Amino acid sequence: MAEKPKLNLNRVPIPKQTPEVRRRNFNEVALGYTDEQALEEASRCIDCKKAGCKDGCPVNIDIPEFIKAIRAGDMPEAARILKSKNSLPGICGRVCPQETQCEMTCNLAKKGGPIAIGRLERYVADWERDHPEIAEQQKERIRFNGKKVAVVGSGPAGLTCAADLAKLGYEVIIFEALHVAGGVLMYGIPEFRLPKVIVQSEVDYVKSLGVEIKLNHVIGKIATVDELLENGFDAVFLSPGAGAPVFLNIPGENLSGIYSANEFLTRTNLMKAYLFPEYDTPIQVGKRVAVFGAGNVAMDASRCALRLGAEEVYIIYRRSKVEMPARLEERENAEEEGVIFKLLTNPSRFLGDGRGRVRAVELHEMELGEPDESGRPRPIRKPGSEFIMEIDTAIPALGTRPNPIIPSTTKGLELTKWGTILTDEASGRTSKERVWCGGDMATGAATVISAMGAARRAATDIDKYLRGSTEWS
Amino acid sequence: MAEFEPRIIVFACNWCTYAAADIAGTNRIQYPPNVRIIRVMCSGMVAPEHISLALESGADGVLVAGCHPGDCHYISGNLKAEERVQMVSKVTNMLGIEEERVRLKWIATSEGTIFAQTIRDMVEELKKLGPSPFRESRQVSQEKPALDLEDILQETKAYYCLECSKCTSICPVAKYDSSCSPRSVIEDVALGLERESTRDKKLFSCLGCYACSLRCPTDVDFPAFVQRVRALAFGADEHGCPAHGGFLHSVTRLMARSPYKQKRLGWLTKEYRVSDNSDILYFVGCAPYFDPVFQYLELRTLDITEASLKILNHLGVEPMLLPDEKCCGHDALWTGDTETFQRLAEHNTRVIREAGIKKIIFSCPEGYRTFKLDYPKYGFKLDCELQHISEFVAGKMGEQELKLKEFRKKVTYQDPCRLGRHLGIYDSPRQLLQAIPGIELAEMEKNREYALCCGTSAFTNCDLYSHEMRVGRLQEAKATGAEILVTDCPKCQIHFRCAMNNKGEEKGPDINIEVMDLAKLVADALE
Amino acid sequence: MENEKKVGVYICHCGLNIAGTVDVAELAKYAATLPNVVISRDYRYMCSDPGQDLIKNDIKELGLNRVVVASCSPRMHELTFRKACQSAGLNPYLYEQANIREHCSWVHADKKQGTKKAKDLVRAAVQRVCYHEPLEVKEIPVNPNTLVVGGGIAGIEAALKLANGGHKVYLVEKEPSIGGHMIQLDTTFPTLDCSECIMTPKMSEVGHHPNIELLAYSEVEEVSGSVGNFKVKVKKKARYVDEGKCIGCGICEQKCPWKVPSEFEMGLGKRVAIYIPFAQAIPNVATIDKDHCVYIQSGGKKCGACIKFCEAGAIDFDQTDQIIELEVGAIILATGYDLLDPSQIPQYGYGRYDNVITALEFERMTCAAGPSSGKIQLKDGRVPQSAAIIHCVGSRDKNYREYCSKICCMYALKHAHHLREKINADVYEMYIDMRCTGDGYEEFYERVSAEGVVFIKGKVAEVTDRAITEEEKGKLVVVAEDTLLGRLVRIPVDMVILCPAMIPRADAGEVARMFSITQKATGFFLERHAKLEPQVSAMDGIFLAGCCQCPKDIPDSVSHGRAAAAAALEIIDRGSVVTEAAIACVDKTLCHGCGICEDICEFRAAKVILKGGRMISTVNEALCKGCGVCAVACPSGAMSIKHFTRDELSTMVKALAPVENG
Amino acid sequence: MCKIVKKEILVPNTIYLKVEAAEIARKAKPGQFVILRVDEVGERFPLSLAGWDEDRGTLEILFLIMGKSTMKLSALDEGDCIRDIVGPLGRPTEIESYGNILSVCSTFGIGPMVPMIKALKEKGNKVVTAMEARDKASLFWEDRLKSVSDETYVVLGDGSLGKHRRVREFITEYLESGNKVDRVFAFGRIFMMMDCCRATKPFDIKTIVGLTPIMVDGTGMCGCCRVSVGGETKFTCVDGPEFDGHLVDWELLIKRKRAYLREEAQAFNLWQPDNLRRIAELSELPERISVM
Repeated sequence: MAEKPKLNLNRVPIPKQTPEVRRRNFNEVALGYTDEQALEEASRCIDCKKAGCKDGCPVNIDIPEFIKAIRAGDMPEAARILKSKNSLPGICGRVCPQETQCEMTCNLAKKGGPIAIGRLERYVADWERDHPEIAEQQKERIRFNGKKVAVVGSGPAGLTCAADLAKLGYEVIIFEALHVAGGVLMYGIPEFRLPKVIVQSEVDYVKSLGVEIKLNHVIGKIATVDELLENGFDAVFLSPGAGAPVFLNIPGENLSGIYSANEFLTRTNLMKAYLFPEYDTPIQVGKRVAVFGAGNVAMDASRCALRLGAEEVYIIYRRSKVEMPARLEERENAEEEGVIFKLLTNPSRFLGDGRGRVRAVELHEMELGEPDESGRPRPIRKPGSEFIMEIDTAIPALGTRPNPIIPSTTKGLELTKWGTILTDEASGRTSKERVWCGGDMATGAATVISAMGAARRAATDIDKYLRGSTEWS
Repeated sequence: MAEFEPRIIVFACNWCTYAAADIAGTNRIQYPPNVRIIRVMCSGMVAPEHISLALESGADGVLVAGCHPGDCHYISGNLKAEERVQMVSKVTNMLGIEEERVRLKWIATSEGTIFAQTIRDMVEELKKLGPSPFRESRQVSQEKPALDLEDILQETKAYYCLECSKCTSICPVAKYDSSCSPRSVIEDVALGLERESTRDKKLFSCLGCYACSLRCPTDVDFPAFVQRVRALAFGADEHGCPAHGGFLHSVTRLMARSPYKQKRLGWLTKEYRVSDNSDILYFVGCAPYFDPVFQYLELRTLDITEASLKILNHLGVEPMLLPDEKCCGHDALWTGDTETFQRLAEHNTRVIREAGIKKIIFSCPEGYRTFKLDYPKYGFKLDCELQHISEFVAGKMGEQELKLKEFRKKVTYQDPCRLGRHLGIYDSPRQLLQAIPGIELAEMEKNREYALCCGTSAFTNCDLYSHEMRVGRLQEAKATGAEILVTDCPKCQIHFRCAMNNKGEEKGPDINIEVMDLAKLVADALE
Repeated sequence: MENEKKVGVYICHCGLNIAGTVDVAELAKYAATLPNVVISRDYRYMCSDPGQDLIKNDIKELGLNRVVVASCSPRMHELTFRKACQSAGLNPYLYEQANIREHCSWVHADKKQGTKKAKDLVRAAVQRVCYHEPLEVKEIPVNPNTLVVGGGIAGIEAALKLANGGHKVYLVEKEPSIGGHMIQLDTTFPTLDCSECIMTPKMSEVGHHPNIELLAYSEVEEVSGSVGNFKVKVKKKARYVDEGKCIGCGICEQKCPWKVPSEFEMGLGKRVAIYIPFAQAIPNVATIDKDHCVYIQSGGKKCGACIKFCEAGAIDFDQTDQIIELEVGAIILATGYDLLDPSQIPQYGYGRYDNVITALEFERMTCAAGPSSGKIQLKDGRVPQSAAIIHCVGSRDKNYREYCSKICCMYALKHAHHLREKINADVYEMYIDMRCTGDGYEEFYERVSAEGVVFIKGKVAEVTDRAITEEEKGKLVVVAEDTLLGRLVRIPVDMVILCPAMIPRADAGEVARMFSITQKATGFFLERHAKLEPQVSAMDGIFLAGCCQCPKDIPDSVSHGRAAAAAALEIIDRGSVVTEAAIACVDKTLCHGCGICEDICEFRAAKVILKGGRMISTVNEALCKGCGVCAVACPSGAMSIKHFTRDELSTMVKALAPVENG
Repeated sequence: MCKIVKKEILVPNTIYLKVEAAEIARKAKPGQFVILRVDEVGERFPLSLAGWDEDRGTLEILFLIMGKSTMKLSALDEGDCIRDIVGPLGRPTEIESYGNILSVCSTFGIGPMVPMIKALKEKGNKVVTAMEARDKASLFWEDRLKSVSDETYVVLGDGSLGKHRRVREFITEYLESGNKVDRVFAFGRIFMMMDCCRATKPFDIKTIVGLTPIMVDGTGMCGCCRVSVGGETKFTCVDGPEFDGHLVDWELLIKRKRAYLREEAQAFNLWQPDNLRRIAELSELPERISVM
């Protein structure tokens, strides 16, 4: 037995493109561990008895085991362990907020240097992608059980649920409204944060489990949920995402040059507007861009704007830095790349140039008051603090509302007051029999991994229900 | 009947002449009340168009007065004023306007008596001359043109615009000025934003080059649309940004209203054979008027005129020149001044008809276009054959041999919009070029119907973008490796020369190339 | 509506001055009918306080945003009414004045005609005022330091006045010492005071003045910026002597073996390679002439005597030229003059005949401290028996300089006096006209005449040594026409003193370019106004002092120097310069960057620069005077003059040119 | 991938396509549209459905060649495939029993009008159709409209047919001469719809117009297609495409539609040189230089 390693609290840093370089390209920011770096980082794991990391993972990956496999140099094994619980490791390794999940519960975290589990996950996933023959060997033979499940939406929740069910022998068909699978992973998260080839290779993995993906199918339009249930599907899992943009509802918001974050990111990521005119979809980014809001989407939008040639990009947020909802790493990345944060500031109207384009925004300063129902201090407008800022592009990134297409076309589906589908958190069941729901449509806008966790729980429940082990009470 | 009282406009420099007039007042030196003084800081501030505008507006005399040489508060503004008044006088003299009507005088502060005497003298002289004819023919019509926006939309088929922006994709202006788009102009008019539409400076950016009509799927006649909307704008006193202060437009208006006999053939020497009995007219056009204005470019457009005559003579044609032909009205029409256009068209058609002309030869494509397309449209019909000089010569080449010297040069050819896209003449100029032994014609990337406009039209909205366009076109010409850029439009030549005159290009691309008129090239090659 | 124009019109009676010839009531009634006019009043005296209050109240109560007063000449009261507008919160440039007194009521007697004309003038003013835009006058803070270029008497005076006034002055002198031409003179006319005696205290004051930083042996290399904020680069040439250490003891001069002709002594004496130009030099430090220093020329292999003997250890052969950057608010140019080289005029024999000398050489000769210790002598050491003084050598001569050099008549008289007084020589003054116009000058002429000097009015044709008579042998013969007698005269003399023309410095053109000022046809620097502003150059903040503007005698140079200092003080003490509000501005979308404006602007205010990848004209607001010459020349209409735009002038023309209904 | 089974050049610049898309054909209703993507690099753009055949599983669309995407689409031939078609999208037309209907259409608006008139007729409405065309050469489907409408009027812009040159003149006269109309449907170019609304406004007849703003996803996700109707912001893709024309902010619509002028021109220019000849054939660019 090897000597017990000394406690090493220095995480191996992940190589990154420098801010000066990356702010003008769409290539991935973080470059990933080399073999040596991965081994070094994996060797820091003290292999503790009570592995907290495992509890921190919403999909319960056996983290100590896959790290051990890395240390042993057994990459196929590491990949197998990961894939057994997580069908999308390449994605999760990149976009999960590990600092609030597995890495937070890592025992070394108490000392300040948790194992970089996310980076190792990414490393293993990338290795596997480079070695397709291994995946082929590991492919489990699936025996169909004759039951059919429809999954609506091919985002992280849909893919996870489909993969889990497929592994259990169900015939799964995913219906995707857009022309590619992946949902928010394709249209929302930018290439430089999550390369699209990785999404597609993980989608391909899901397909390789026998899942069929029907693109260009808007459920509610081409077929309703009820029609699906009537036409041979035993269960329907709804994971259409939360797709309707929220605007500021201030005068002038319909001027050209004002994009919802959804539109801005869709044009950029899904439609590859950054490759215009090679790709047909255009986007207009001016010299001065204002992004409203301070979540991950706002960070993505502001960083995309920089990469699309903006000279000055502002994040305009009505609260202070502490309340910003974005992941710390994304905030830092944005700051490094030159995004300017204008905090405690809120817009009151947009001004046009007389030809229908936005020319400026009127802002006013805010101060923080007593906490509101979200627990965060309520921003209050400072009287007389208005000022005009010249901009040529504005991007409200204030989150999303649920898209009404499915609720409005499905009978007997109960909704919450926010318009999301009322869902049992543990099982994913909705108020309508044989219909489950997960992801943003159930919870409102949240993270990729939480959607995957919900999908996994729903898959388990669907399996239980369809095998008849539980009743729809 | 009351005695005629002339009206005199005095542009008086603040430091000398205005003060002299004040002194005249302080000393109660009486002079006739015919004078109206406009205070300027320096006589060098008085632009040619202010002088011509005063004449146009009915002033019987204009006096520009400033400090004596050496006394200028601004060192040399008065000397600049002198040059400008001389330039204006050259033009007004050509128009036939008596030289007494435009004056320059140095009057110092102390010279109150001289000021008063100058006014007295001027009043006397002007009384002898009688009232300025422009008093009567002054343009006073404020009535709206008959066409309204709706009619324009329908007439020019702009109503059928599909908003497809193919026009914008080919519009040379839009290429350089991204805020410009024919489609947007139409949309604004269609939305009923009449005020905004007619005030939009972009309306005056259109070159009327007809590139858009190459692509428009619904056959919208955008240039005509622009022409009509500009007429509305003109009625609302909107003129875009006329280049050269609008002096050229002002001269056109004076010419249109002038009853004077012009003295426009001063350049004509015995070298050229013309005949009063010929039934072929050579239309001289504006060249005599251009030359004083564009002296600063060291440009002589009369070279084109003379070259054309030389060619015609060589072919045995002794054309008639009309000493009192007037501007064809092209610029007036394209800047919305329909009234002036109609006056000119009426005059020209009348004198040409009276002279019994059977055929008119043009060397200026604008004149040709205007006679051929616009005159009939506005009801001025001529029973003549119209030809561009290149057409005429190319036509003759079959029967008659042109004796041309060898000229070993690589040249490229700029299709003027008016000759090319407007009239479809692409071949005859090229035929002519190639008839010169030794000439190698290298075509620019965009040629014939796809040729790029020289960048400015009707001397309006000559802006940054039109300059860039010119630079772009000159670069294209340079890229062919040609030594000479040949064109047959005097205006193309003016605009190209102007672009090359730019100091700004020192750090920019090399755009210097010899620009030459086709007629001049051919005339020089004649044996 | 923000853009709605609300014009108030005020007709002044000016007692009966206007009301006598113009029907003011009718005029006011007429004005009320004009478009945009919301109020029209007439009043006895608009310029009185109650008159002005009418305007102020209406601005406040009726919300007027444009004001027209029809009264006297704007040259009289434009400022009054602008201030009235301003005090009521209206931008003063939204005001227009119609001159119905000087240009109407006072020059026309017929009331009907006068009223008619007044109506036209008011109508035009109302139409024009609607085009006025609010303009801002900008104040630029002024750097309180001044640069004086040239350490002659004019520069010294200017520097001292400014320094005594408590302001920092940089005095740049190209020679090793200040003093200029004046320190070379022996005595000054007409008082015959010793030049050195009156000059040296001033020089020494400069040397010790706490507010003066003397940069001798230095030259201005580059000037940028504009009034209030110039940046100047001065090259301090290497003296190879540490100014801080050198005590001016002169031992090095005694030890240095390498002799060259002394510039200060006009070549009549010698100096060595390390030298103090003259005894009273300020700064009193040695300078090594590197062209003649053998140590330097041999690369340090030979000589080095000075190093050995300098007790202060001040010799420093490692010195290099230094560039010093100064920031000043005003500049005074006192670069002085040169004398025409008389060898250009071959018939006078200068350079060919030993005893043809220039007046300045003669000054050194008569000076007790000079090379001959004040002895007037010929080249061979003899004392001359006779001398001819030739006036106007190159002055008042179409072939050389057309102008009069102003001081020659007087110093020629001075020289004649010394010749008579010291050696009792026969003196012939060969003059064209005697010009003795200063205080005590004519009296001096009388005095010298009485001393037996012979005055011959005639331009000298030739100075020759070819004798035609015995008497002329061994002498210089001055050939001239005595125009009073109308006959040719030949005067044999021992010595000929030439009074050469004062000419601009050889580098005047270069200096003019560097400081962006202009030269006159004569080559001297051009003043803004020959009568009223002779000390001001065309460039704001740059002033002229002394003979760089035109030939002057000492009192004129001193006055001129002080005048320049006063002009500089005006700017410094105000603390800021106000830019012209009605200046040129560029429409960026129209400008091609053709540079016609740059070429035509006399004030170098317009400049084409590379901005955002293209050439575009810009206007330096501190330099532009608003003359409008550029706006007219601009082919695209990009350039315009605020307050006098094309639209404003056209409006006036259109309002005034037509004769309405006969 | 959807195969083109039929292609027709109706008039210059206007193309008719029949494509295989069985699932969409089964669900399509009048007033709905599909979003297409011609190829892998193509943009998503909406086109109205001009018809569908549930049995054969085909859709009919007709479109104008406007920019690069439609030009690419027009370059496909029978047997070629369109990369993506998604639909049916948008709210279907509210087909009810209104009484007398005036349907007004021009160019690409003629397509969706045909199934709509059929449906309206089935509900017992009387449908009078006015179609507008620039000239005879750009007139198509007159017969189809005639076959489904009770009455059909053709208004030609060159005045070659009757006294009216604009559909607005026709409507005004039609209404002034006492014809009762309960509802107007107008589909086609914006200018025509605006004109139509101007004509019906004085008579206060509800006028439904079909808007065609720029869209991306077509499912309410991006908000690109927002329009202002009666002062409220609406998403055309999910709230429309049909709105009350009297309430539409036309200026905003037009200005938003020209947001990408520069890019459209650029894309067109880059794509166009290689295909110039082909396009010229398709749109049969007439030899028309300088006739005004």
